[in-house]
Parts: sequence; structure tokens; C-alpha cells
Amino acid sequence: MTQDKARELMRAALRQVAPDADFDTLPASTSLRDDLELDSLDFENLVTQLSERSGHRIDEDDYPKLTTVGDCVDYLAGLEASRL
Amino acid sequence: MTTIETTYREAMRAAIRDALIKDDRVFLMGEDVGRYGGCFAVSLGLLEEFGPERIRDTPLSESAFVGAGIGAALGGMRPIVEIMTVNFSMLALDQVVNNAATLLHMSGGQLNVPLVIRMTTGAGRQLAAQHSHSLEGWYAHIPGIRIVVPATLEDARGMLWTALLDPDPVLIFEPGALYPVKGELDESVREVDIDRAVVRRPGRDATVITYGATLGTSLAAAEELAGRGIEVEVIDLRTLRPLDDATLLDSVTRTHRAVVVDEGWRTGSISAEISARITEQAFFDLDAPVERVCSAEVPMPYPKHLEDAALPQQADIVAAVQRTIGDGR
Amino acid sequence: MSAKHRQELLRQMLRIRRFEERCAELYSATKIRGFLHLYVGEEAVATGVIGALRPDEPIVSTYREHGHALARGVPMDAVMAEMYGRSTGCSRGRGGSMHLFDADRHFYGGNAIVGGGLPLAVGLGLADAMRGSHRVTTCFFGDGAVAEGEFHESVNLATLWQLPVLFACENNHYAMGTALARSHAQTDLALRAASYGLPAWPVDGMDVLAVEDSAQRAVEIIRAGGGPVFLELRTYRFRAHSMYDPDRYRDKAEVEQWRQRDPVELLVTRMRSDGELDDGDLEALDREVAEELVRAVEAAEAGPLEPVEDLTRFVYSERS
Amino acid sequence: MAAETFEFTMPSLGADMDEGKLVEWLVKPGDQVAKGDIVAVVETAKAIMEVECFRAGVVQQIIVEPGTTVPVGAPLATLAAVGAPAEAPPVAEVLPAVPTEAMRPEHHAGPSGPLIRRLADQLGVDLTTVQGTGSGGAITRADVRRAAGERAPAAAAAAPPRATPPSPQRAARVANISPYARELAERLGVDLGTVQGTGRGGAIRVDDVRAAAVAPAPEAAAPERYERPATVEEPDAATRRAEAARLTTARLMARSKREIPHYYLRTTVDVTNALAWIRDRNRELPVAERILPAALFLRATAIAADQVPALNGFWEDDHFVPSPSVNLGVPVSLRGGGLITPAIADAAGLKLPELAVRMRDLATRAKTGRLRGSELTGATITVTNLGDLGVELVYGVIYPPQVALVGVGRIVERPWAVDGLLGIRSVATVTLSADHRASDGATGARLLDVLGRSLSQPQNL
Repeated sequence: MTQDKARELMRAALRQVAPDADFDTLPASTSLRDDLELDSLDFENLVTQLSERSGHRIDEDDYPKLTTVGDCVDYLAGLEASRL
Repeated sequence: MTTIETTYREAMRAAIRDALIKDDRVFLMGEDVGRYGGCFAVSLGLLEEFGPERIRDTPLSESAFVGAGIGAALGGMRPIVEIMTVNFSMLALDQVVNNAATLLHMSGGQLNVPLVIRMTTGAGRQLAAQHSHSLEGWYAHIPGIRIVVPATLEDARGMLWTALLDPDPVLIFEPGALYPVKGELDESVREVDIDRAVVRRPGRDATVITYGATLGTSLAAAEELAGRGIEVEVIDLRTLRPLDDATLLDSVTRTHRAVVVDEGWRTGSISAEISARITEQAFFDLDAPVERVCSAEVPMPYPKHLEDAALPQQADIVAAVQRTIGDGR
Repeated sequence: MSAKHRQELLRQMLRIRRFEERCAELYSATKIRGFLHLYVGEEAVATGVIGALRPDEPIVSTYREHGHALARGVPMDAVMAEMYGRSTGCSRGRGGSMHLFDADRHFYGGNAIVGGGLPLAVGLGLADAMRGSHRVTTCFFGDGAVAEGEFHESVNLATLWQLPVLFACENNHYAMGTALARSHAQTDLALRAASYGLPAWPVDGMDVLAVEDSAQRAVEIIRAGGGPVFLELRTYRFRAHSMYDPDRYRDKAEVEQWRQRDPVELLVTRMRSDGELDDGDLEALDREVAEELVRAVEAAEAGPLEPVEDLTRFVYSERS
Repeated sequence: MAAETFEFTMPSLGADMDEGKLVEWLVKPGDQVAKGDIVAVVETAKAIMEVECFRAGVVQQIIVEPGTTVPVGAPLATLAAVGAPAEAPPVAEVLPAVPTEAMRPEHHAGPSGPLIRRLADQLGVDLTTVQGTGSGGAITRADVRRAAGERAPAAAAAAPPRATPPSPQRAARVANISPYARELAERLGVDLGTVQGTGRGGAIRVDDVRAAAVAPAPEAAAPERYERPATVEEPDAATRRAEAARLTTARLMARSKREIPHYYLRTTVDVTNALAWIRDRNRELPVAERILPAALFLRATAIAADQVPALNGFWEDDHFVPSPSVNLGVPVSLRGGGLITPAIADAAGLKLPELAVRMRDLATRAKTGRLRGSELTGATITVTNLGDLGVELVYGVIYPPQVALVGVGRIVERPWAVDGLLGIRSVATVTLSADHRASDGATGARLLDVLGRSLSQPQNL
């Protein structure tokens, strides 16, 4: 999946969970937990959004790889194109 | 306008003197109003100026001299009958209720009773149970008479003449605690309206409705609350019958909260009537139940600390307003 | 005392007697409701006392007041209409039997509170006195009222201020169910009134001529500025206290004994013996009174009820 | 020409007399009666009275026998008139101007009191068809019911079955709302379901509505309660809502501290097995239904509250009111600040997976303001979990009128002895804040004990 597609997917998912966050202004290093103050429920909902939108089931084992916004985009880009 | 320094007592005396001068049908009758100068010195000096025919000391016969006042009014005079205090007025209740209030209606409109009865009311000077009543609310229950309560120097000076002009009986209740109150009075005041309540202090967050001696306490409570950012509107009823619903409702529909302060006992009181009228006519504007601050339902005790505990205090009014603003309880 | 005048006294007493008897019937037929206190037997008092008054001299009465109202000249149909509660009644139908009012005729009404009228009469007298007038205000009240505080206060105040008031005490010997001796330690009411320092004497209340004579003397004293006078008019009611009273507290013999001195019969006998009255005159009087009564009842029956919309009128004066 | 006859009727002997009982006749047919003679004795409610006849006549026929009660105006006897014709018309013929109740002739039916008449109206029974069995032929309630019963038995069957009586315990309290708050809510387009009440007993007040208002519609002339001096620009809706939420919580917490004597207990729980169990479960569950660790503590609290009912209910009017169901209060922090505490009803009956889904749904809707009004009230015990934010130990403040609150800290790795061997375990500190008016330490300890043990056997969560 291309970087842009991944970014677009992340923006859509994040708007569901943290509508007040303005995705375009967020640097890649923005921490989901600390900067965006997502609690475990918000994070779980974000992962659910990313899984459904990307068509890939993101397992709990990969959670550590999704600490910052940049991580998420890179993780998504690493997935092959969506199977949907 | 030029103002004079005077007391509530002197303002009322000036009003009586003024009326005696203006209309020779006017005369003052009551216990110790002449030679003694009035139990509360309101009629001091009037006997010397107007003579015993028009300043008439009566025997201790409330029923007879109040009834005689009614009869004299039927006979074309304009009597001012003074009952020393509301506490003794019960001896003349039959004449007030069954004759003064009733004759015009019962006679099919034939017999007017243009009579003014004045009496003191209220507690606050450790006079104990039999001398501390506040029963103006009883009288406000009776159709056919008007009930007014002057709480300011201006009202004390101006209400009497308006009452004397009224073709129907008017009872003026003077809070005994206010007689010594001193202040500035517009020298030109002769006659004031007795149909309207008056906003003594504008406000936004709650309406405190009161009259007579508790007006001062309510204004003090409003000052205290202002310090906490709560702007209270204080209304002086001035007339208990008829009640000026319009002024009350205009205020409550703006503030959405109401506290009624009444020195009478709360059961079947004028405060109960006001609360009922607000609920009946402004229910959908209320953000909290109407609160009432009244005297404790006890015969007034003699010792000061108990009398103070029984009477509506500033702190009680502040707490009541807080309850309407809502402190979560 | 001319024959013509005595005939007028008889006519007044007959009017009262027939009126009261008709009221009893109409009450039984539920035409008159509420309380009804009849004056049968006491006609001489109203006729004699009010006969001595000028038309503009105020009268304050009690709930046994039909005789006073008729004697003062309140029209019979206005009184009957009032008993029917019709708006053509003398109090607009609002007062009923116990509250007849006629301001134009200075009839300040019945009062259902025993003794309630006494202070009013003192006040009316006070108003006249303050304007230098010795016009007499007459207050009727019963022996029961003499036990009320208001009686003591009023007679004392009127005497203290020398007010032009005639205290006319109709002592019919019973305060509802309580005989005189069982409600007064001192049953000589005239003697008792005298203690307040005003002229007071008893009068035979069954003899209209004696009543008129006493009333005349009392009124002269008052008009001359002599202050109030108290008359104890000893009389008797031939019927129960009211229509609702089984009247078992009086024994029949006592009633019979007083009936022997029926005030109407007393005058008829006196006039007959003085050749002032023959059967024809009496029949004519009876017919005249009966016709007046029939007209009054018909007028009352036809009288309109006050519209409900007027219920609150006159609670306070209507601002012109 | 036959002599004119007239009726002697039952007289009215008092203002409140409707009927009278004829006790005795003092005359018999043929007797001569003069005007005003006493002819009979009548008994009323008050007394026995002698009754006079107002017209002279000769008694013809006795209509009513002694001992009979008849209404006022009913004919008692007939007499032949005698004496001058000019006599006023007999009373009976004068038409009553106002037909009084007593005068209107009822058919053959006996007299009936107002209550009987009202019952007849209710049951649609025509009284004139009813035969009275009471004394003097009076119609009794039984007579009316029998008449109603015979007439339409089917009607009774058609009556809807009585609704099952509400459960004796108090149903979950529905939020009250002040009249002005309701009106303002309509005017500002606020869905009352999203509003948390701060007034007495959880009542919704105008401040609560203002707080929930998304776009504050132009209120009527009334000036705004939070009127700021002109210099400060108007705060946006979210800030205003947070501010109100802050006020809501502030009032509730202040009341709690003022009224409730809290006592606090603490325990540390080994959740290693439980975490492993849910990790395995999550591998099979769809992402949207993954079980969050927080759900573990909700499930454990539900089980414990179910087994220790003394901590599950309300303190009201100076006594404890137990709740039949366990409704878990779940505080949810809103983005931008503030707290809202919806409740999961009947949590004890939900297994862990189901409870986890309910929790996620409720919390998500709470954050987006789409809760129903009923979900905001009725919590019987609350579980506050600050593990997310790295806090290890939290002593919470109880939500009045509840009597207990469970606090959950962060899950941390700690050295831990298991069967005598030292190892690294995942543990969390769980606390209990409880109302000492409603329960004592021993009861509180039992709840924490049950909670801890249930976490150690995840398979039956």
C-alpha cells in the first residue's frame, strides 16, 4: 500500500476516535497515548478502524509497533494492497 | 427634590396629622392615642393640636371601638382606628370579618365602609408569645378588605392618605421593629400607590419576595450573595391583598427561581399563597421548587437566642437561595 | 292617641303577623331555605319603638328582624323576594332572612352574630354626635346578647361618650334553648343596664301602646342630648326559636299563658271596648294585609336570580 | 259540587333535611282540622318534631303509615278543604320555582345516595330499573353491582388483564427534570438522553441542559447565566460542555465528601492467568469484539457485588436500600476533559466476552454523546479504572447515593511468589471505597476477596 493511501486511511480512522485532532498538522512522531491522549479504549477503537479499513486483521502482538502516528502509517504502508 | 431626615414613626405621625388637617371627617380613635401620645408615640402631640373630639382615647374594648369605627364610617365619617398591636386585634376579629369586610357585598352594594385600621405587627423585641405575632397573613385571607404593609419611610408617609381615599376598609400593618428606623425622606411625598409591589433590588439569578420587617434582612442576604457572584432580585410586596401577581411573575419568569420570606408561620400563610400562585402561573419557568423562609412554627419564646432562632434570619435566606440555584443536594 | 293612629298600629302588627305565618308555610314547602327566626308574639315591640322614630333615624337589627324591617317601611315584596333569594330582594337576594338591608331607609341590617350589631350602632351614634346631630340610632338585640362582651363594651362606650343611641333589648325570656334565669345571674336586665350610668327601665312588651309611650320618652331624652337610653322590652315568642328547633325547653302551659296576652288581640280588644273598631274594619284590614301578602309572594316567585357573573361584584367598591 | 281536596305533605323542618320519618298520626280520617293544628309527629336526623297543618280541612285519606321515611314534599294525607275560598292557594299547587332534588318523583325505585348514583354512572346502570333491598327500599351497592353484573357479563371478561404490579423494589430511578430545564432543552434542541442531572436526586437542572447544548440557540431575552464580561470571546460548545461536566462532577463529589463517611481497603491481585486467557480468546474474536483488560475487573466486580449484596444499592433516607440487580457504573473521561458515568444494567448476568462488548459500546457512545437517558442513571456500584494513565493505586470517591466504589490501578510486572517459587507476575492494585453508614470493613474485605479469587480463575469469568 502506498504511503499516501496509508496516510489517507490513518486520517479517516483517527477522525473517528479523536475528531479534535487535525491530522494534517500532526508530525509523524506524535505519540498516540501521550500526545493524542488516546486511552486503551480509544486505541482499541483505532485498531478496529484500521483493521476494517485496511482489510488486514491487526493482532495484539503488533500493538507495540503502533506507538506514534508515523508508526501506524509505516505499518499500514508495509501491508500489501488491501485485499478488499 | 429636598429630603428630610426622619424616622418611620415620625413619617406615620406626619401622615396622620396631614389627613386630620385635610379632611374634617377624619379622626383617630384607639387605646392611649390621645393623652398618652400613642403606645409607640406615633400620635404624640396630636391631642394638643386637634382636641379630644378628633383624637379619642377609648376604653379597652377592641370589639366596641373597632365596631364603632365601622359604624362611624357607615355614618359618613373617615375614621382611623388604631389597634395597639395585631395581638389584640383578635378581640375585634368578628367586627372586621363579619361587618367591615362583608357589609358591602351582603347588602348588595348599598353600604360602603370607608375605614382605615392601623396596627403594629411582628416580633423581635423579646415580647414573648402573646405580643410577637405576625398575623397579617390571616387578614389577607379575607375578601372585602385591603391589607398593606409599609416597610419604607416613603410608604409610611404616603400609604395612609391613599387608604383614607379608598371607599373600602384598608388595614395598615406597621412592623413595630421599624418605628425607630431613621433615614432620608423626600419632603414632598403625600400619597403613594397601594396596588403595586416594588423591586427594591434588581437581580438575575433568583427572586426573593418579602414585605415589612424582613425586607431589610432580605436585602442584606442579597448583598452577601452578590459577593459570591449570585445576583438576587428583592421584591417588596407592599400589599398582601390584593397581591401584585404581575410584578412577582415578571421577575420569576426572568430568574426562574423564587424564595418567599415571611415572618408568619409557614402553614396556611401568605408565603404559601404566593408559592401556589407562582406554581400555578409560572410552573414551566421554574428551575427549582419555590423555597419559603418563615418563622419556626412555635409560640415566640422570650429569650433572645431562641427568638432569633425562630425568626427568619439572613443565613436562612442565603441558604434558601443556594438551594434554588442548586448545590447538588 | 287618635283612633286612626291606633288603627295604623294594628295594621302594622297584622302585616307582621301574617307575613311571619306565611313564611313558616313557605319554609315547610322549601321555598325559603337556610335559617328562619319568626317574630310572632313580639310584634308590639317593633311597631311601638319604630313608630316613635323619624324615617331618617338609623336602625340596627338582629336575625329576628322581619318585623323591624316591615315596621321601618321596607316594602313587603322586597323583603319576601329577599327570603326567596331573588335579586329583587332588599339585599339583592344575597342576605336572606338574617341580612335585610335598606340604605335609603337607614335600615343597617340584621346581624347573625349575637351582639354583633351593638358596636355598629354606637359608631353610627358617634358619627352623628361628632357632627353635632342628636339623631337617634336604635339598636335592637335580645336578652342573649346581654351576656356578650360586646354588649358591655358598647353600652359603656356609648354612655362614656354620651352618644345618641337607643338600646332596645327585646327580652323574650329565652336565648334559643336557654331560659333567662339559666344564663343571667341578675335577670332584671333593666336594673343591670342602669349600672352603666344611663337611664334604663322595663316595659310591657306585649302592650304596643305602652311600648310606644316608653319609646317616645326615651327618644325625647336622647334628642335632647341626654345620651343613650336602655329599654328592657319584656315580650315572648309564640313559636320556636327557629324552624329547626323542636322547642321542648318551654312547657306548653307557659306558652299558653303568654298567648293570653297576644299583642294583636290586646289592641283589638282595647279598640273594640273604646268603640274604635268593629268587625267590618277588622275584616277589611285582614283582607288588605292578605292581598299585600299574595302580591308579595307572587312578586317573589317571579323575581329573577342574580346572574352568577355578578358573584364577585361589591366585594370591593366599583371604581366609578 | 264536591269539596276541594288538598294534600298534606312532609314539611321541610330544617336547612339540611332531605327526608323525614312519619312517627305518629294525631288525627284520623273524618277529623276536623283547623289552620295551624298539630296533626302528626315526624322524626328528622336531629329531633322528633310536631308538625302543623297550614289549612283548615277534614282528613280524608292517610297515605303514609307510621314508621315510613319519605322525602320532603311527599304527600302524607289528603284533606277536604273547608273555610273561606279566598284562602291562599294550597301550598302543593304553587309550582316550585326551583325543582329541588327531593321534590323530583323517582319511579318506583327507592331513594339512593350520591355514592350509589356515582357507582351506577360508572357501571352504566339505570337506577330506576333497580330494586332496592336496603332499609326503606334504599338501593345498596350490592344491588347496583348485581344489576351491572346481570346486564353484561361479557364486559367483565373484555376488561384488559390488570397490568402485573410493579416489582416491590424501587424501579431504577428515572431522571427528573425541572420544568424550565425541559423547556430550554426543547428550545436549544438538546437530547435529554445525553444530559447528566446534578439536582436533588439526580434531577436535571438548567445548567445541565446548557452544558449539553451543542449549538447554544439564541436564548429568549433572558441574559445568559455565565455571562462573561464582553472582553472574553464566547467559549466554543465543547469547552462549554466540558465546563458543565466539570461543574456536575464537582457538585456530586462535594456532596459525596460532605455526606459519606468513606472507609478504604486495598488488595493486590495477580492477573497473569486472566491476561493470558483473554489474549488467547482475542485471537479468535473479531477485532471489534476484542476483550479489553478493563473488562476483567468489571466482570470480577459484578460477581463480587452479586455475592456481597450489602455493597450493591443505595443509601436513602438514613437506611440502605439493596438493589435486585448489579448495575455497574463505568466512568468515561471525555476528550477535552470532564467525566460522564453511564451504567451497564444487570451486569452480573453477562459473561466476560458479552460484558466486554457492552462496555466498549457504552464507553464509545458516551464519548460521542449518544447515550440514552436511562443509561445515565441506576448504577448500583461503580468501577473506576485509571490503569490507562499509569496510576497504580486509586482511592475513589463514591457516587451518591451508591455505597461502594472499586478502584483499579495499572497492571504492572512485579516479583511474586507462586507456590513458593519466585517469578515475575502481572499484578494490579484493586481498592474499595465504601460508605461506613451502610457497611463495615469486614463486608468490604469479603467483596475484595471474592473479586480477587474470581480473577484468578479466568475460565469461569
